[in-house]
Amino acid sequence: MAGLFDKFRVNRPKVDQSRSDETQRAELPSDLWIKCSDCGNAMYRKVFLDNSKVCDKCGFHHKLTAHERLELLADPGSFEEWDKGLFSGNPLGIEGEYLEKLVSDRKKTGLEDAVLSGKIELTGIPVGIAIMDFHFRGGSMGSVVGEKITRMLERSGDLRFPALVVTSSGGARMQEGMLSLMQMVRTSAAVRRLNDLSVPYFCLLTDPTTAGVAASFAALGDVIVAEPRAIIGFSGARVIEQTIRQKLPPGFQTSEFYQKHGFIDMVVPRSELRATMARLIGMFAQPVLESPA
Amino acid sequence: MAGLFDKFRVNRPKVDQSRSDETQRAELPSDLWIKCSDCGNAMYRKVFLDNSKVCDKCGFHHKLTAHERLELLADPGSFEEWDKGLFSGNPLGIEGEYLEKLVSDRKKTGLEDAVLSGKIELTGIPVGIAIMDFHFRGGSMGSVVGEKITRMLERSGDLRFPALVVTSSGGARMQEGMLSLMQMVRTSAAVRRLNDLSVPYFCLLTDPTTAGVAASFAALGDVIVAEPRAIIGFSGARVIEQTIRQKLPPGFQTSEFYQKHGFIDMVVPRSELRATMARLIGMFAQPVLESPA
Amino acid sequence: MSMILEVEKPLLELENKIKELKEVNLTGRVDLSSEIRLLERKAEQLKKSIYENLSAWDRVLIARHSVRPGTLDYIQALFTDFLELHGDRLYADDPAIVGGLARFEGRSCVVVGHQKGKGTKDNLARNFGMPNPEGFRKAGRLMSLAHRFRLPIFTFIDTPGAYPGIEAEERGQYEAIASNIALMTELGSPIVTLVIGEGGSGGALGIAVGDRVLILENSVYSVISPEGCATILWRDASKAEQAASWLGLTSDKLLRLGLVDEVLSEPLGGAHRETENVFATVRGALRRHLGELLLSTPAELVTSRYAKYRRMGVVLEQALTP
Amino acid sequence: MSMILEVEKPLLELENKIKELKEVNLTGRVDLSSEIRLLERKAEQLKKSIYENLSAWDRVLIARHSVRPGTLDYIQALFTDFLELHGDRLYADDPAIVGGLARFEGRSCVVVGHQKGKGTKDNLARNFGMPNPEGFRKAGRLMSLAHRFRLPIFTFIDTPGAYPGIEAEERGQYEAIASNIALMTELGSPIVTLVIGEGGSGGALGIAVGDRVLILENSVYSVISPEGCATILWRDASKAEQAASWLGLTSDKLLRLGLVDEVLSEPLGGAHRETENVFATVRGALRRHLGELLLSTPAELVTSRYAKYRRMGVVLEQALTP
Ligand SMILES: [Zn+2]
Ligand SMILES: [Zn+2]
Repeated sequence: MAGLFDKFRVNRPKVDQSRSDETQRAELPSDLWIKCSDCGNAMYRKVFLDNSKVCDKCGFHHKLTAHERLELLADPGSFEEWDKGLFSGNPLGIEGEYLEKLVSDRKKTGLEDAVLSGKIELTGIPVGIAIMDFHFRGGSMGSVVGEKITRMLERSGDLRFPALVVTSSGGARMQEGMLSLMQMVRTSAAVRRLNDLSVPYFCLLTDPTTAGVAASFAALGDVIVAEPRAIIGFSGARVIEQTIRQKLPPGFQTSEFYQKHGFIDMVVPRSELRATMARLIGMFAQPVLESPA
Repeated sequence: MAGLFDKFRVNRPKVDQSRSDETQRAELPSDLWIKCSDCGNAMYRKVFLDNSKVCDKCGFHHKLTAHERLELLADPGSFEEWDKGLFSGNPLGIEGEYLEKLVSDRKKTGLEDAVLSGKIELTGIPVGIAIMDFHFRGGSMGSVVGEKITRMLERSGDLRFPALVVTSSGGARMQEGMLSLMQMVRTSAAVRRLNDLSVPYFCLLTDPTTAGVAASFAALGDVIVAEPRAIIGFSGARVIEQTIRQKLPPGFQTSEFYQKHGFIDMVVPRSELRATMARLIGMFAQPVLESPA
Repeated sequence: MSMILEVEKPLLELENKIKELKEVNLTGRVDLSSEIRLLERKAEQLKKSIYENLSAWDRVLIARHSVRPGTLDYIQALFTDFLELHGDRLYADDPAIVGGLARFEGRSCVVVGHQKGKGTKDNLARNFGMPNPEGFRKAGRLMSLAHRFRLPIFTFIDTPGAYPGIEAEERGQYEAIASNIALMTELGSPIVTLVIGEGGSGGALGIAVGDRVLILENSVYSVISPEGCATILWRDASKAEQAASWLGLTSDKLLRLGLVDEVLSEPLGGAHRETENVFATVRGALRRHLGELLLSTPAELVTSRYAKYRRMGVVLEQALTP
Repeated sequence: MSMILEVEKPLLELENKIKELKEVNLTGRVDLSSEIRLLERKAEQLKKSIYENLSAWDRVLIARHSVRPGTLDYIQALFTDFLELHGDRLYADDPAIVGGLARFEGRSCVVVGHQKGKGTKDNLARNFGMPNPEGFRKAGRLMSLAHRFRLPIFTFIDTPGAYPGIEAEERGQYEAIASNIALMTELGSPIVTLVIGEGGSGGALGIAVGDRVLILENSVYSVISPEGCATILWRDASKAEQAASWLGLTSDKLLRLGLVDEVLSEPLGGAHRETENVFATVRGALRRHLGELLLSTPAELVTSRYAKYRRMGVVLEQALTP
């Protein structure tokens, strides 16, 4: 759920729970230095960025912005944005900070809402893509996120492009109430429509992917890839701990945990991600394009 | 596997493991008295038979012959036998007692092999049925059993009759080697063909249903019913005990165990079996007959 | 949970007083008939004013009321020949979701619903109506069965949510919910869903993707529990009452946003007060909606279900200004 | 298991003697060249006579040989771009069955096979190649993926059997095998199966329902392990050797009964002796069979697969007399 930025961090002992934003957590006052939120390692900012925000000590994969992710994955210059100009409403008439936070997150991220969608090419293969950005309201899924992901999946089906969603989200956007929950249905229905068209659908799960996003399109990929040590799951660690009144085991709800438990096909470090995704998607490109169902 | 009549009894403490035939086990020298193989309770034969071979003390459901099962389930006089006159060969050229045992089991059971198949009516609804008989070579599945079950399923599909298999078997008939294993494929393929025709397929699992029979058509019913305390499973209790070198928990591999573990829809006592099966199959009769796929 | 809600207390006190007066009256020593009539009229007014002005939080409490009819009550009242089917054919049978074959007005169908327990022991057995992954997978299996044999599906929603436990997470709670939601968008069977009590987030939605989604007047359906919401927003679970009004979880608000298709009225005091009335209302509604859905082919149902959910979203072409 | 089979011992002794003589010869003090030539000829004959007259039990031992190439060896040798995919999306990832996407001669496909361990630690991790239910369910998931995208499927068989454990039974070992067998009869993908080592009963068959089932000369495929058969028939596991000949588990017998489509010859001494030769043979066979299957539509494949297995049975119209 939105606002819960630290909810999925409970079983990472070294995280400072009082701070609620990854980017803030990863920054020291100095512009030159970055501190790893997972192990506390201090790195030169340049080294950190050159390393695609992977800690050079503990290997923790820090959150990327949607544009950084795009740069990491797409053939240079291949991105065409789809469905610009869609904005969240306030269907419950919520008072308070919500609308201001939308404005400030827009400014902070350069995004209109928590997802960026469009077409990329991956070693020349056209791919429909939606990238969630945790820096915008914790990647929470309201109507706009649902709409843009659904449209991307629909358009990929029409164009016979393989589709890829890169997830990073705490779940539903509470401020849209039940409308937000219903985005799980729309997006899942759109995945099934892609399946019916025999157009391949891939998920790349990054930290965190939980609650309503995990429990809809993020779980439905033909192949599901995750970044190392991403937190994945339905219920938040804190809620589980309160329910069962005991500490969670180390490594609970990580990518590696879910690979062992059968839900993740591959855990791929960021350094190999582009090559692996290209190889994976390429595996489906040929037969699908030659013989659509 | 054939010959293993006592293999599935290991976790029933009171069974005399040295005797290998249920009917023998349930009989005392006197024609008047029957001793329950499970609890040792002695009953008048007449009471036992009137009670459909259910122990009036512990409720254990003793094995029925195929003809007794028919009488229990079918509308009187409604049975028409299918595919008579099919006999087991000796494809591996086995020497020894096997062929003699086939002859004596034929005499003992009045069956040609370990399954009886045909059409019955169940409160007027025509149903394709195959009933396995454990008294014939432990209900083991050789080519004839596979052939008759496959033909029954195929014919039920052609006639749009709901199909029911009543299982009782230790698994494959070892004496037919790999031919025997392949019966798992034929029968399973025939079930899937029924599924494709939207003709409902039901399993009634009785004691025991294990190994290759459990792991093929017995597991594939649209609805799966079991008699109480029937032994069900893939590996025999003795093999498991030898592998893990510990005793099995009580109730392991029973109908109730598998209902709890999600594999059995209903555990139905013999006294309610006919009414329940009629109600169940009736549930599918109408829409299927009105609107075949 | 107590069977008397806070909001009902003045009414119950008044009703007790009337009862006392009537007993005194019976002794014949004084004639209190007119006083009694007055108080009875007052009680009637109080009842109306209480139940017609329920807050969102009152509704949450009514929706969770321990004697509010549950799935098995509706099955028993409205269906015949119920055959409960068990298990997901993968790991376990989950008692927090019940399901099976039954007949509705003579027609075979599949019924699935969350089931809370009656009493402590049953509640433990049924995990307070909170499904594990097996519950969703069982529901999915039964609904697939319905699809293959073109049986209508009824689902009844009444859960605090999917169970937040270690093992539930290990066995893929999120995957089980996702797969079931996706499955329901594909089924060729008509699906009528009724929220009978508490519709708790993904755990509810996992079996609630209906062609028609109905809700009882005092039921609630929410993206997150009011307690959970209050914890997140204000770090204070005791502000659940405030969160309840914030979340838009009542039947009227859901109807206004187009998230449910019809609100079924309840007797004053809630569905547990006059259950026969409630059953009659529900029967009529199920009959009417099913009758309409049966006019469509399976392919038409899938198409119009897609369109129904496709519309659910509020998207603007300009950013709101705070 | 020792890497030297009983049957090989005389040959190895002879080979050692030749080696000794050669060393003596190198000293130059006596000329043993003609003796060495003679012995070498004798060794060649012995090798032939040993490996051309292997008993069923010898073949069981060769099939189980610890350095015999396993599934991952074939994947590495014959496929490119292998991407191992994990998990059944239900409960776990089973390392006793490996699978994933790969390219065979440039064409995308799905590969699935049993994998025994190399060495004790790996063998424990891979449970000696004995799958739990999750292994079959993972295989089923990957094969369904192949079906949906019309990718060919290759399966490699090498298992003592499905794991006989308490938890495997609890999680429905029998159901997992049954569902996978049934699934494989429905797939629109061409399926080529190769028995590379030990084909142990239902645990093998669970991923072995191919359009073409090939077997390496010294592989075995059996309804029950020889040890298990001996225990049942004679209550004596040590009579496994006798049971092996009784069960008809060798490649020649399977071919004669029409249960496999082709026997691929191995170098003298078994597949582990000259692996490059074996890989070349297998590559050629896979290419040939896949090429033929690619001429059929998915519907034709399903129909002819049904017909193929439909024929597997020996049924008489008269009872045999003992
Ligand atoms: Zn670090
Ligand atoms: Zn008894």
